[in-house]
Amino acid sequence: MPLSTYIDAINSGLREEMTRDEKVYIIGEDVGVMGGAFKATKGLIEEFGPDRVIDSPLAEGVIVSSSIGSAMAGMRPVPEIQFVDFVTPAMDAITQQAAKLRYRSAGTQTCPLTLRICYGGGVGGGLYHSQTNTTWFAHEPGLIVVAPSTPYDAKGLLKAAIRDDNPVIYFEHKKLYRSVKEEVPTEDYTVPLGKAVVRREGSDMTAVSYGYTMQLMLQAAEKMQSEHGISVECIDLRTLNPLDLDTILNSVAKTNRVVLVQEDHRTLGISSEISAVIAEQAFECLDAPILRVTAPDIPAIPFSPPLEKFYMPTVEKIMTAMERCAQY
Amino acid sequence: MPLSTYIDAINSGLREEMTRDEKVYIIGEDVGVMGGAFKATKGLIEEFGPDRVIDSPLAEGVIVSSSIGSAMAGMRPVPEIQFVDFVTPAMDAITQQAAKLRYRSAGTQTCPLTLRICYGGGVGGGLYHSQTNTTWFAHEPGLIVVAPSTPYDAKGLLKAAIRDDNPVIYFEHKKLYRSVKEEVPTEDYTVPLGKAVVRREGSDMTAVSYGYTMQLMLQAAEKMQSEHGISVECIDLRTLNPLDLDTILNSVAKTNRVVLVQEDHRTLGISSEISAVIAEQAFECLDAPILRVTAPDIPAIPFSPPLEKFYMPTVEKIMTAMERCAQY
Amino acid sequence: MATKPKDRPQAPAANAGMQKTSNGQAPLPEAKLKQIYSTMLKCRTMEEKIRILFKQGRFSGNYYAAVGQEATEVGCAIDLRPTDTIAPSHRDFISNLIKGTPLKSMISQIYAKKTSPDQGRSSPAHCGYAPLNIITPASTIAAQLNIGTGVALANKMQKKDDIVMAFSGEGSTSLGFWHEAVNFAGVHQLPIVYVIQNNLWAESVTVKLQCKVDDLSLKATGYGMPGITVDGNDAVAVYRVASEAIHRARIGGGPTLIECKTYRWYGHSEIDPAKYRDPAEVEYWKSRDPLPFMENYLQKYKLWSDDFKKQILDDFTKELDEAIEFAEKAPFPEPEEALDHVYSFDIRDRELNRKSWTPTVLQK
Amino acid sequence: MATKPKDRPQAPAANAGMQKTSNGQAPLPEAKLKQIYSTMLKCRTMEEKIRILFKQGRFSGNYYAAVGQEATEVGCAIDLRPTDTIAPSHRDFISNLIKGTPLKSMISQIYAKKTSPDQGRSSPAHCGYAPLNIITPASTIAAQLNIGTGVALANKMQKKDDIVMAFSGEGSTSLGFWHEAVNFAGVHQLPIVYVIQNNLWAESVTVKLQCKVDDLSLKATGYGMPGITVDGNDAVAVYRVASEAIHRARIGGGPTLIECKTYRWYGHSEIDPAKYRDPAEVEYWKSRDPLPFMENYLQKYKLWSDDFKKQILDDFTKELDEAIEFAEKAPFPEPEEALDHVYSFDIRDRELNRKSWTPTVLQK
Ligand SMILES: Cc1ncc(C[n+]2csc(CCOP(=O)(O)OP(=O)(O)O)c2C)c(N)n1
Ligand SMILES: Cc1ncc(C[n+]2csc(CCOP(=O)(O)OP(=O)(O)O)c2C)c(N)n1
Ligand SMILES: [Mg+2]
Ligand SMILES: [Mg+2]
Repeated sequence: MPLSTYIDAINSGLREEMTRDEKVYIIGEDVGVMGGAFKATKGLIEEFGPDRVIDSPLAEGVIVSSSIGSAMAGMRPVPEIQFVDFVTPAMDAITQQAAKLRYRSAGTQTCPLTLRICYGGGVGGGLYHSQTNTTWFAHEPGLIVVAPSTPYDAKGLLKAAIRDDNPVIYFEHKKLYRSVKEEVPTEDYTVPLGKAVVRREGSDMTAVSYGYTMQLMLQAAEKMQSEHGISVECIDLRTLNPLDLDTILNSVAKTNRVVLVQEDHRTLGISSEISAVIAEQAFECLDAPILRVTAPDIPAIPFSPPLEKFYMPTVEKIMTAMERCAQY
Repeated sequence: MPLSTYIDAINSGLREEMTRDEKVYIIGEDVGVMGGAFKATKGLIEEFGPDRVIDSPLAEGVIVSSSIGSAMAGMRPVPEIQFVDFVTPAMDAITQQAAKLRYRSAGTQTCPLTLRICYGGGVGGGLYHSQTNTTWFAHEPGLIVVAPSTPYDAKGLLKAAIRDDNPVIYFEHKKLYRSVKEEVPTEDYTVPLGKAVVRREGSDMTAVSYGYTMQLMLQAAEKMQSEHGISVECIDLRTLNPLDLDTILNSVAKTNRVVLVQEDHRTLGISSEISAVIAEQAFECLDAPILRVTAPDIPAIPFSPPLEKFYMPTVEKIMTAMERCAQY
Repeated sequence: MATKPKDRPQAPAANAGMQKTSNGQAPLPEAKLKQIYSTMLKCRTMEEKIRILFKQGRFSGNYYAAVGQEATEVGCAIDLRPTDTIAPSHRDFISNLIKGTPLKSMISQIYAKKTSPDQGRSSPAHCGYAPLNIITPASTIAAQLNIGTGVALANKMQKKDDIVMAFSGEGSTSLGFWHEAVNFAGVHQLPIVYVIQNNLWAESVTVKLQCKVDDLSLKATGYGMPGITVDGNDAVAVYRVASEAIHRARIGGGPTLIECKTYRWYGHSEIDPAKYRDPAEVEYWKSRDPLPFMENYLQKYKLWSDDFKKQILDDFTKELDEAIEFAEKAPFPEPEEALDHVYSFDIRDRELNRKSWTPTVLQK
Repeated sequence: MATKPKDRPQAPAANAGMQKTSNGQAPLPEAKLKQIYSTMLKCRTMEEKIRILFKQGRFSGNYYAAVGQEATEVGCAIDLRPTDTIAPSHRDFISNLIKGTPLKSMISQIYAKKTSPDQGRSSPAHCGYAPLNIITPASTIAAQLNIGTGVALANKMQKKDDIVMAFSGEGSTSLGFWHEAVNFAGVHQLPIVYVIQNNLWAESVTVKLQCKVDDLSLKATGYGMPGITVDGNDAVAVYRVASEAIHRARIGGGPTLIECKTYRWYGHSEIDPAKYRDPAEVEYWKSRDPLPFMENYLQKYKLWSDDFKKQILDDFTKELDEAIEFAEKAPFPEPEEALDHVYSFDIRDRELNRKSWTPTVLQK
């Protein structure tokens, strides 16, 4: 199997789905002639034409709302939001329309769309090109929210999302685009929505994350083994809504210790929910406090390099928490 | 002291602040000639004129963004969103501008505004007139989010918010407007932002809530005492962001058991954060799982009465959780 | 140098087109005129009945009557095909009647019964109907118009000649969503007709505080599409203007923005006494009631008889009463149905959500 | 009956007004002409220097040059008072230079140093300056324009004669926020001037896919305010049009929408090779460079000498080099400063946030 970057996996996932189903189309800012701000849609307008790869006006609201309508009318839109920092104009379309259409029509009207959103920091993007904002959508029943951390999953979840009958918000981390490579099949495959995966088995503690920090967490786990002989089980959430609680709870039942890692700032990040679920449903299993490694509660990632560095979770910060968890 | 409803407390709080400071003005849909959808601004346009009580166009975005600008230029705006269900057009203004202006300008530009938002269910409002959505804002550092549960606090927190130098989101629960009465001073007073309050002392468990369900929780606590001899300490959060962790942690250290109550659906409601904080910082104190009483994870409160009833937390549901917590 | 903007590129053409068909030279077919009238009469009858039911406390919630606006609603929607889509707002309950949603389903919606198209989920006036492509409305202003714009995009992509009729109030035009959708339809020349029902009030807010212009169809200028203002209480005028716009949309000629000047007779909703309005204004508009206007028109063309009206009323009242009886007797949804239709995978919902207030760890 | 919309109520008046002052009859004062030119030259010099610094890797992030658009920026903003407000977008870094933000602060912004007005928080091109009422920009398109609209509201409420100059690109006009703000300013007749810098491209998206109309000032029609399109590469024309709009705003005459047709010479940002554009288009617009245009103008009025230009360049280059040296030597903010200025209560921030990744329970 050939090695692929995360962004190439997304690109070929899009190409394959557009080839498979002519109802699939792309819409967003700069997705056409430019091939996307990060080149995720590179070459697609050449291959499928401007009717299926639409350079939209600068208006995130209608990028999403027009997709809801077209999905309702039988299409399979894959709209894109260039940066999650600019998703706010589409907030109504996503949370009040896409998330609630099936519900409010008792299942008679639905909108199978896959909204790709680029998110995340660590690339020097500053306040408005680094945000996470997954909480807003993970909090909304009716939406499926996925956030792959590897090229294999990036492609497999994207293809599964496009084929799924629910609105899926697909979060892709810009720092992962070109920083990880992995074998990705050229044959058709999907990765199931709603299922977390154990990336690394372990017995001393459970660590949970998603996206870019999942990669950091994995590195920290390796080091914990080699430097301290501590065996960390690593869970990659993959789907943030609805959460795969079974995978998490089963692991905690085995390890009895938990470290949660997120790039998002602390308050009401996804780790809060996971912690609450564990404290409610696996309380008996716990031998130590549930620790969270998060960014500090500040409005966004400041631009100046020392400030950004201060913000981001790192392998060291994660290891510190793991050590403390183990020592407790 | 005279008895006052929650909505009258808001109305007189607004009147007093507008009298005290001529920079205070109100803007929103139907706040003027109609005196507000629920009459919260009744009589104010007659008293202060249409320049200070502005019936805005139907555009929540500019209701908030114009307030940000005017606040920056020295005014003290008190914009209103008629129903939180319709706050989405203002999502950018609130989360990307108001929450981040001070931060991004290193404190040189600020927007002291008080955004009143009517929220909550239980009054037969259906999918789009019953939502909570506090999570979106409690998750945003830079915003202060308050949600009073009593007439006294409604007035005192409103006055404190208007005088505060930070952007404050003030959530008022429509079910509380006329259902509770309380003595409210006619003299000037404020209730501090950022401070929870122990509404009822207790020794067997800690219960935490805010808004309408705080009242239900209090009733449940009384019944637990009288019917089961169980003493529940009740904490009213009042401020949802930043959270007053000390009050919560001190109580848990005393009671060792926790029940969290929210009207919002389960995933990533404010209870998730509180649970996570306790599981992290007061783990040693816990003698039982941290239980959450929440609405189910569905997109919004359906209209039909049996469906709404199924959704809402009740005194009985809260007592069930308290009993189980006590028995554990 | 400073240059004067070029004149509106398309509106004149549209207005020109309008002259040909809409200035009354060629009368409409008799059957169409009668159909317009009878449909308006049914709408009026139904809504006045619903208002009484509300006052009697026979259903809960609220209702947003379009009484006074029937000429606009009927004139715009009467010729739509089943495969065309309507994007209704909170005030367009009657668009269901016009398009053909079964009365029993509609009145079940009013009563929030299991038999309503949404099984009791939305509030009374918010009625959609999938089989006839009526979008189930949110309350969010302009939301359906946005979704409708997407339906129009799909129609175009799928090379169908179905069109979309999107209603909004004049208040809605201030909202960002509204702008994004209409601008988008202009760029992509979508098969959609935007109808602004300018009834002068958005809840308690006068149109003067909503927008600086008097004729809201002027907004079309900025979107590069034909815009036209029409007397919304003249069903025939509305019908002609709408027909042309529908036709243009159907043949790939792109979108149109129509402003219908009309009036909401009652409060914003049934709980609004609407004291903010001048009674003289209300009287003036009641004197321009679209129904007698249409009666006169029929009389002029010798299509009228008192019996004609009586027959419509008798038949419809019977049908309506049956529908009301049906709805009153119909069951409410079961409480646990609140958990359905969150996702396409139903069973999971229930499992997931039972945990919400009954922690599994303690159930054992 | 169907009625044709009334003609645009205000735009003609504005255009009429425009004729009087803007068709070149009365030349501007000599000093003003020279000031316009020298400011444009400084803007150009600074941005070309910044682009070199970026290519040399001397600062991180990105930069959005307005090279080619100087006539618009300078013509609009040169006469603003310190108490007037500018609402800049990502491409209006030079508006700081025009209004008088100290160069050392500006270049510190480029370098994200502690000495920048925002102490290194925003990305390089995003420069505000509170002492001169330049709003610190978010990247969100149209956000400053919205906030600026609020400043205009405050000016009106406080009965000040300060005005607001709000810049946006043609891409921004598609966004809902943009619409809500401009419509609001129309209703309340706010003292604000909206300038659309139509540089034909929004990142890689042509204006043809942005909006169906050619002259974006037509949008003013729907907001009931004067709208005018002007050659954005002709600084004198822009200056005249802007002056009239500023004057009207100052005396309570309400808002104006100005479209300046201009061109962005380089990519959207320094990392964009802009391959999506036809090189002939770029060449055409470079041949319409606003700087030689202004030189010719000065020559025509015998205000030009090579020495005049050299002097400006010499002085400014010196000042710029000093500012660059200052910024390069200036310290970065300390890491923990990331925790400051979240709220008005600073100390608490740090306490609150230290907990974020070091659980207190374990610190003991
Ligand atoms: C985004 C949003 N904001 C506010 C409301 C509350 N609201 C419901 S109807 C209405 C007025 C609508 O006026 P208009 O568009 O003129 O329609 P009309 O009611 O006159 O038919 C308002 C403010 C809403 N439903 N959605
Ligand atoms: C709401 C929002 N969406 C998307 C972006 C990303 N973005 C930054 S600049 C830009 C193009 C802006 O075009 P225009 O308004 O014409 O200004 P110009 O860059 O040409 O000066 C885009 C899409 C953004 N900053 N904000
Ligand atoms: Mg109206
Ligand atoms: Mg542009």
